[in-house]
Amino acid sequence: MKLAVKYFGMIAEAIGKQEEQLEITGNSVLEVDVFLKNKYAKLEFLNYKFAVNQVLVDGIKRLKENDEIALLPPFAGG
Amino acid sequence: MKLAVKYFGMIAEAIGKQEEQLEITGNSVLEVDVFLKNKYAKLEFLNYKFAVNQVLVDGIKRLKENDEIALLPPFAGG
Amino acid sequence: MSEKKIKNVFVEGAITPLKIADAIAHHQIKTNIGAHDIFLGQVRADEINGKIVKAIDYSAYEEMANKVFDEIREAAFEKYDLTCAHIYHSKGIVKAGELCLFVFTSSKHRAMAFDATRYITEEIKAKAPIFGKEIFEDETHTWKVNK
Amino acid sequence: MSEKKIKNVFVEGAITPLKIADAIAHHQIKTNIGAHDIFLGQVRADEINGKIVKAIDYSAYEEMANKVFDEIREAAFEKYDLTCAHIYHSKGIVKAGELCLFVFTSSKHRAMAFDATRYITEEIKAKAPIFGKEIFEDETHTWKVNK
Repeated sequence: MKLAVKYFGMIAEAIGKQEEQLEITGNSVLEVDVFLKNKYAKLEFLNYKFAVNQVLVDGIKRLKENDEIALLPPFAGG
Repeated sequence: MKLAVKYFGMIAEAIGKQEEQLEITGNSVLEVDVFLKNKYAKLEFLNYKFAVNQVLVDGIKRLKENDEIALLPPFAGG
Repeated sequence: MSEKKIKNVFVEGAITPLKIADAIAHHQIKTNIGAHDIFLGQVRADEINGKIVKAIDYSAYEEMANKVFDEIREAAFEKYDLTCAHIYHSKGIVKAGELCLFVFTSSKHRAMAFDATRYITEEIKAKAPIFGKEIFEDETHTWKVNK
Repeated sequence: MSEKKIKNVFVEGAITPLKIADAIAHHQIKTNIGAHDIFLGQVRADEINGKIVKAIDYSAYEEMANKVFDEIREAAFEKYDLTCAHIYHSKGIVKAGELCLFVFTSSKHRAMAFDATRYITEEIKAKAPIFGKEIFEDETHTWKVNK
């Protein structure tokens, strides 16, 4: 399944990019997380949440083709 | 006893003056109040508190020569 | 008794947005501040018995009011961990839509500023000997009373 | 789904005192307002492991953040009886002493404005996907995390 993946803040810094298109096997957020941790070992040591199509989700959230998934480190607004 | 008496807001308006020097018999705020209500009948129908030398007081407060006593209608600051 | 200089809180007429900008700008050199909370009181064009308020003419027992403001500010510093606290109140005519009260507190973290500005505002409403003549469009008036 | 226009909350760089004055001035035609409460977030020159923060470089998931701000504003209007509610947040570099957040609510009476500004500020801190790179005087950095 093709997904648009976005990285922010310290995650973008650790991975060295802000976004990419990825072909991923599996269809839940949890499976995407495992996929990304295999691809980027540094993620193992970082703290983040997932948003799908700009809404915070948990690991059981199902994905569909062309969804936008974002890795969000701790917030610092204000 | 000579006192400086100050009137504010709707009290000043009702009495028609903002301050005056008065020679008053008695030495408590309560006695001053009775004195003033005799002098200005309109006070009977108005709501106010007393301050002596710029501090709110109750009726049993004792006065001394040349004290400043003020009649304060309800506050409207802010 | 100590000869403490009591600040004058009163401003002639309305408090302008520019005065507020100026007060904020003066705090930008204080780099230990993380949060400001500002309360502004604005004169409402209230309808009272079919008449519209066009302005409030504020008067005060100024010497006493300045002492009360000083005590309120001191109490706020004791209760809350503040960097700064400022209070300004109008005297004289303030038209509907214009500002009559400006309370401004600053702190390292937001909770203290929120608590302090609210505390100071409530204390002012309850304790400051300030009187407001609400002037209607037909030039008659009534006297405002804080709830 | 309705095609509601989502406001852009982000301002490039620091929020200026003049922008705040301007926002206040724009509310003086609303003569049903009696109270404004304004929260301002200011960047602190914190010391972290012996280094001094000289600026924060803010980035955000902007499309999501603007939606979150919109939801927070809508929720505030539902919870509190407000006349207006405005939110501005910086993106990019904001130096120590400069302002990065401006929350502004207005109501007929003070309690609603106090409650609403505090509610909105707490919600922003908890829910808005905004990230802050704290830049030290020696150009190294760390990442800010809201408590």
